[in-house]
Amino acid sequence: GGKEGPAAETQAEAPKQEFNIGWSIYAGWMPWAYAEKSGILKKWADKYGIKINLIQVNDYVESINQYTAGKLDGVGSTNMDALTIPAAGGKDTTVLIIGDYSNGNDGIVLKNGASMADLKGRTVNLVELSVSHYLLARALELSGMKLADVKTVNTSDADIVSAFSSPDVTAVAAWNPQLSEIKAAKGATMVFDSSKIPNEIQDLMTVSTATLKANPNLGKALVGAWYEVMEIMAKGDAKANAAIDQMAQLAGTTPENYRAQLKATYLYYKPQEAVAYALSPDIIKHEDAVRQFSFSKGLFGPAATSVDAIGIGFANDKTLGDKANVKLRFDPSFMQMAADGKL
Amino acid sequence: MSTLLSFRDVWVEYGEKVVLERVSLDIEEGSFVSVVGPSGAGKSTFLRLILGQEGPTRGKVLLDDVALKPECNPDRGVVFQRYSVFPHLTVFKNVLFGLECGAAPFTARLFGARRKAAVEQAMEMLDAVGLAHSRDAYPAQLSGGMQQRLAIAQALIKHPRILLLDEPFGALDPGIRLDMHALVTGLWQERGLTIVMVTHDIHEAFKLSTRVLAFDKRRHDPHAPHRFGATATYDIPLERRSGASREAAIPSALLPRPSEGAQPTQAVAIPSIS
Amino acid sequence: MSTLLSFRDVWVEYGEKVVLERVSLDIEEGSFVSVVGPSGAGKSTFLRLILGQEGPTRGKVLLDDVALKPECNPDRGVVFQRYSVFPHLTVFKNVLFGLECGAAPFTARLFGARRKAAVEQAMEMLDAVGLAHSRDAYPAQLSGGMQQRLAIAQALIKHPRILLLDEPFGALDPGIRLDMHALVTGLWQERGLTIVMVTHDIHEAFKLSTRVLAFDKRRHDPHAPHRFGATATYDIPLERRSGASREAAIPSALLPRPSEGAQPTQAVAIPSIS
Amino acid sequence: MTRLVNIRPGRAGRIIAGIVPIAILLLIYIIASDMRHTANPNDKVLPTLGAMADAIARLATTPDPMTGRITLLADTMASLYRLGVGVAIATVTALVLGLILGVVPLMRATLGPIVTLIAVIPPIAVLPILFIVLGLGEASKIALIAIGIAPYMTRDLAAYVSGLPVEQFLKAQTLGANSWQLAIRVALPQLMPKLIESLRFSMGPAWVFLIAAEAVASDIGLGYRIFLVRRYLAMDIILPYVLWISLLAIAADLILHTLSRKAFPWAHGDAR
Amino acid sequence: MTRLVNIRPGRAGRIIAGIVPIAILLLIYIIASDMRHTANPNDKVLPTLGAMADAIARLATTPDPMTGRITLLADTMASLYRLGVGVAIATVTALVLGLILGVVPLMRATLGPIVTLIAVIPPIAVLPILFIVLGLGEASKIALIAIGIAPYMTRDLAAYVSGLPVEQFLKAQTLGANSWQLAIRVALPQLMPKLIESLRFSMGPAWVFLIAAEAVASDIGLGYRIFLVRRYLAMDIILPYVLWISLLAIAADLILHTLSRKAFPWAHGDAR
Ligand SMILES: Nc1ncnc2c1ncn2[C@@H]1O[C@H](COP(=O)(O)OP(=O)(O)OP(=O)(O)O)[C@@H](O)[C@H]1O
Ligand SMILES: Nc1ncnc2c1ncn2[C@@H]1O[C@H](COP(=O)(O)OP(=O)(O)OP(=O)(O)O)[C@@H](O)[C@H]1O
Ligand SMILES: [Mg+2]
Ligand SMILES: [Mg+2]
Repeated sequence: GGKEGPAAETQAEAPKQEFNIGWSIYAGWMPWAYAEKSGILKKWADKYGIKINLIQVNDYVESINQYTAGKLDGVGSTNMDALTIPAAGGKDTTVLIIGDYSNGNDGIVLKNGASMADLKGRTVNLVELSVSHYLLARALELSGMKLADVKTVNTSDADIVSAFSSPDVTAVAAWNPQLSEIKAAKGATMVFDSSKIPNEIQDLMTVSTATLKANPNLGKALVGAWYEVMEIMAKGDAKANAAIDQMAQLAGTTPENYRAQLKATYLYYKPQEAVAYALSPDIIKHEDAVRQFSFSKGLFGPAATSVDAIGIGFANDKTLGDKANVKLRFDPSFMQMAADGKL
Repeated sequence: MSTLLSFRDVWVEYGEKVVLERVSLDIEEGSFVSVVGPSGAGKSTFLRLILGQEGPTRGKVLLDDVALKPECNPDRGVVFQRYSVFPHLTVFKNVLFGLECGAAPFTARLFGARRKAAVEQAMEMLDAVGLAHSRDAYPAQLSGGMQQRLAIAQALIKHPRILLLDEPFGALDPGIRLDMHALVTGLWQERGLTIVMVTHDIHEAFKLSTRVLAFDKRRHDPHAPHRFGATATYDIPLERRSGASREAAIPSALLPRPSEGAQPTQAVAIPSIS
Repeated sequence: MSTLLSFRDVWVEYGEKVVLERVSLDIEEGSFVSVVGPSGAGKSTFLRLILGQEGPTRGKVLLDDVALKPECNPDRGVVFQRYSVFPHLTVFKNVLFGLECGAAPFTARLFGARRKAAVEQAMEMLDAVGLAHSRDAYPAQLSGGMQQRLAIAQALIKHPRILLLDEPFGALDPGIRLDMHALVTGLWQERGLTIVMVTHDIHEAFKLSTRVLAFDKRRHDPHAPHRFGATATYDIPLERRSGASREAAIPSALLPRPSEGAQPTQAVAIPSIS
Repeated sequence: MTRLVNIRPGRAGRIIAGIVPIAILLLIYIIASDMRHTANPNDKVLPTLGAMADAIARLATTPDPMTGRITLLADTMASLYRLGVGVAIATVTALVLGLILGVVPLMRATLGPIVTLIAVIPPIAVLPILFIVLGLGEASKIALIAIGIAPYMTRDLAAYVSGLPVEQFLKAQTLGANSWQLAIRVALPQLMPKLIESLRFSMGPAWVFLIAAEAVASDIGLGYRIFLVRRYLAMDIILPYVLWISLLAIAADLILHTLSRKAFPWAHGDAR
Repeated sequence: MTRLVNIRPGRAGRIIAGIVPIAILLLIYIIASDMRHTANPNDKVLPTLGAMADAIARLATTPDPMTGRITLLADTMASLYRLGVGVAIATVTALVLGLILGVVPLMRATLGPIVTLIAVIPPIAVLPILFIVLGLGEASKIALIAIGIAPYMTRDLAAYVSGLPVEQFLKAQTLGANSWQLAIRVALPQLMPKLIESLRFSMGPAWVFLIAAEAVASDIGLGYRIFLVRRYLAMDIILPYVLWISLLAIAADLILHTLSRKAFPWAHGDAR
């Protein structure tokens, strides 16, 4: 049960050889697709004597749900969804890699409007209860408004571009690649983007804590593969360009479009940077903002009576919320190994 | 009596297949013509020509010396073996239907005094066929005989000059058939109708009508049975006969089994093939 | 001849409605029993009891002095007015069906020598009913009369002791009806069958059978017509009669119209109501 | 021994026999849910019956603090409205088109092929076009339902009308009926029970399209709620909602069936 | 003047009449697309025919540099495989269940209610559950198609079998048939043409479910591609894909229709 914490689950899980890792198409997760296609992932898996199946899921939420239901051992997730879906569902989850934060990849776009002030009273189309919703809440907060000042309409991410083409839609909050299409439309103005709230929307690789405890090799292989791709991308040479072109192709878009998305993504190319952030007090501040929003929208479920109901663990035993019910753990130790070259 | 309908060298072909060939005959006003013949001989096709459901491939069908338009019209009423009444209307409304259609082109409904007059007319008609007591039943609740009575009432309310019957009693039990014979004969006499009836039952044909047409192929190509069509091979006038003498007029070739019925004692009229 | 079937104070009720009441009678082996009566009198219900399609509400139906199980079995063959043959099988396969079912419980198909024997038997049967030339046609391609011949062939191939016919010729043309009469009479005599036939046609009943049962209600409550059931109100033996004498035995009450046919000149047998 | 095909359970027997498999399914669920909750008390995938009851009681009785409306009720009303309007439009369209296509050979030749083409286009594949043309409001949701089911219904009804015995049309013409009267007095009334039957078959797809439309862009509705709470895997809400939709669908089917029996007795009597 | 209902265009007339509305629709599209491109040369909503032809030529001829496969071909194969397997499973299930439910009254009483319950659950609403139970592989996509159409087909077939004239079952029993023989020799062969008809009606929903499943979890397939490029509003790919799906659907329908006519001539002859 919950009071015994992860220890009980750890005992339940036996070491295994094969792992399923889910991901969905998004600028910050395309390196995983490249890692697989280029054989880098297999190389690292072989090195640790395991097999890793990378499974593409078209619908992002479905990938998180699958992970929560236990069908996947790990999944590419944002910090907010990792908290509100698996962690809130009692699935003890470890953040293995802090890949990037959205640095403009999420934004709010208006028709016939130039600033956040013009948003007041409008109807905003967005994926409700997603990072877009969070972005909107933060944007309103920073502009001295509240969520109650706008009306929201839940709109599927696949259809948000065509939604914006419709005359009766005048405000949307979206992420890339949809955001870049929306921005490009005639008469569209982006009035807020995630670069104004750095590090609050993070793209992570999360894995089941129990699985990771029983199979530390999974963590090592994933982190090793990830930072090898990061190294290739960071070089900026022909190989990096080829890799990025391939990622664009895998994302179903043009290299130019994908590069534009990457620009709005602050990738922690070097493990040291990510570790430094994970150890800093900022991370606690950022996660606190996310959990406050999530709780206020009821995303912790009907049983949660306070924002502290679900604990979030950080390096050096720091926590937010219920220490006895820590379900989301930022664990920089594997990234540290990469930084130390010990993989 | 005067000639009402004339067939002038009429051919009906469906693609390669010749169904009727060289049919030339006149039908007089007030006559009761029965059409007999083997299955596939084109009896229904002949009726369809008069009805206007289709036109001849060659030749002409004249009504009052005017070429018939290939379209059904209220001057020719029809009763089929099945599907002759509307299953969604009660007995009474089935009869009223014809009056409503004629009088109200757009709504096909009558109101007020006109409706009252129509209702009376319809009730009289139902009385005439003995269905007044079933006025609110749906056809599915009627027996086969009652359905055919209804179909006749429905057709007669438009006062057609010609009533076409395509095996109207084929699906009825013998007892009920007798009733229907009496009914049709009575109506025919009262109303001065011209009736053309297709039947499989040779005795029925000879019992009821003033003239019997037998359709059959005159020529036969065993290798291509569709090459030749049928025509009226016998044309037997019966006006002045009655009772047993009628039965006696049946040519043996028309009887279903030679073991039964009378021998051909009379020379039959030569079919009027031009 | 010995008693084959016995009805002992049989009642059939559907909920409130009494269809048959106090039916008690014996049917002898080798007899040809016709059942007549108005619509709804329970003629088909009577047949269903013998068939085993349903059981009596009260009383007993005995076959060879053993109570009948309410289930159809090959010792009783049946021909209905419609739906008696399988539309998806050719003529030949319709007849073969019974042989296959009996011989191969699981596959319901025969192979090799057994199939050859069955095929021969089936062809003989088709010959007997005059359908050998149509062996590969589907039922929809046959005329109504041919379909009923097929149904009879199909039933007889199992050598049933009793053949049940529910208005088998009701949908046929008179000419074809005569053929069928000859066929059934022939088969009945050749094969020593016991036949129970329901018909609407009183003349047919008196022409073909050795005994005519007329079903009707004996009591009538005009306010609750369903309260009383029908039973055999006339039970007329005809074994030793023939031809015109048969027709003469028809009680006038059974004739469809009093204006037609013979007068009741003979005292009729008293129905055997216990 | 009685043959298997001849064993006919009575009324009580049928009810018990029908309940058994459903009860077994329920039992399997309870056991599976219990197992998952033993392993993880916060499990979201298979909520306990109690949790579902709580969730649904909350949604069905407590007004939403933001809107002041009772969520389940508001969702149901919104969805039923869309479904009702969409189905009504489809029904009227199909009736009119089916009648025209069935009665007038010339129109059948003209419009038949394009109706077939539209019928085979999977509507969810063209959703973007629908949004662009009709906007994101109620119109596009209603249109998806209508476009989703109308072509099928139209073809079904047209086939039915052209399958009516030709004798009826001939007879009506000998009774003086013109083309219009043939349509409204011969074909239309006979089409009505078939329309209801076609509608009953189309209700399943109609619900699917409603949910699909609400999943795409909405702020209220049964499908909206299911796809919204899917974001945090609130199966304790999803499952009762699915059950509720099923009950609504069964109720709609019963209503249509009863309506047809009451309104068109001639179509349900024993055919001769 | 000939009544409207009596005008019957000939063969050539029918073809021309059928093409006209489709041509008009195409023309309207071309004009609308042209107008939008005049206003905004980069318009994505209504791509020109040329742009669509380019896009589809690229997808249909150039192998994907990464996988070495031709995208359109690979998508089509993947989708047809899923559709084929899903429909096959549904067909077999519906045939077996429909036969059992139709022939054996006891089984109808037992399984009828649960089949009805499953039939009314909108499959899209339970997609999350399906993926959780069956994972993200081919199984769940195939299952959505099968679950989406099998209950309807089952009910349709069961109703057909229990509607067969009781005389046939009685007759067969008097010919010595046992329950099993009734099922396989009387009911089954007569069910086959109805099965194909039911299948033809179910192909539309089957495509919808295929696309819905591929939209959620997939990395190849026609539905996947449509939803992938939907994010960029790449109508130049979406529209040809939709047209392609429609053509596949029409082809499938024609094949099934022909199959039925060839295999079961007795079911298509004139009924007496
Ligand atoms: N529309 C048509 N196209 C092709 N052939 C047709 C058509 N209508 C009738 N026939 C053929 O024409 C022939 C005559 O048909 P018709 O119905 O007139 O015969 P009938 O004498 O009425 O036969 P029955 O006694 O069986 O009713 C038949 O061989 C039939 O198949
Ligand atoms: N399963 C049933 N449930 C209720 N009533 C029934 C049932 N079967 C028959 N009946 C009724 O029993 C009565 C007798 O029916 P039956 O079919 O035996 O009459 P019949 O003499 O064969 O009539 P017909 O000459 O019309 O065939 C009818 O009133 C009929 O409605
Ligand atoms: Mg004919
Ligand atoms: Mg009967």
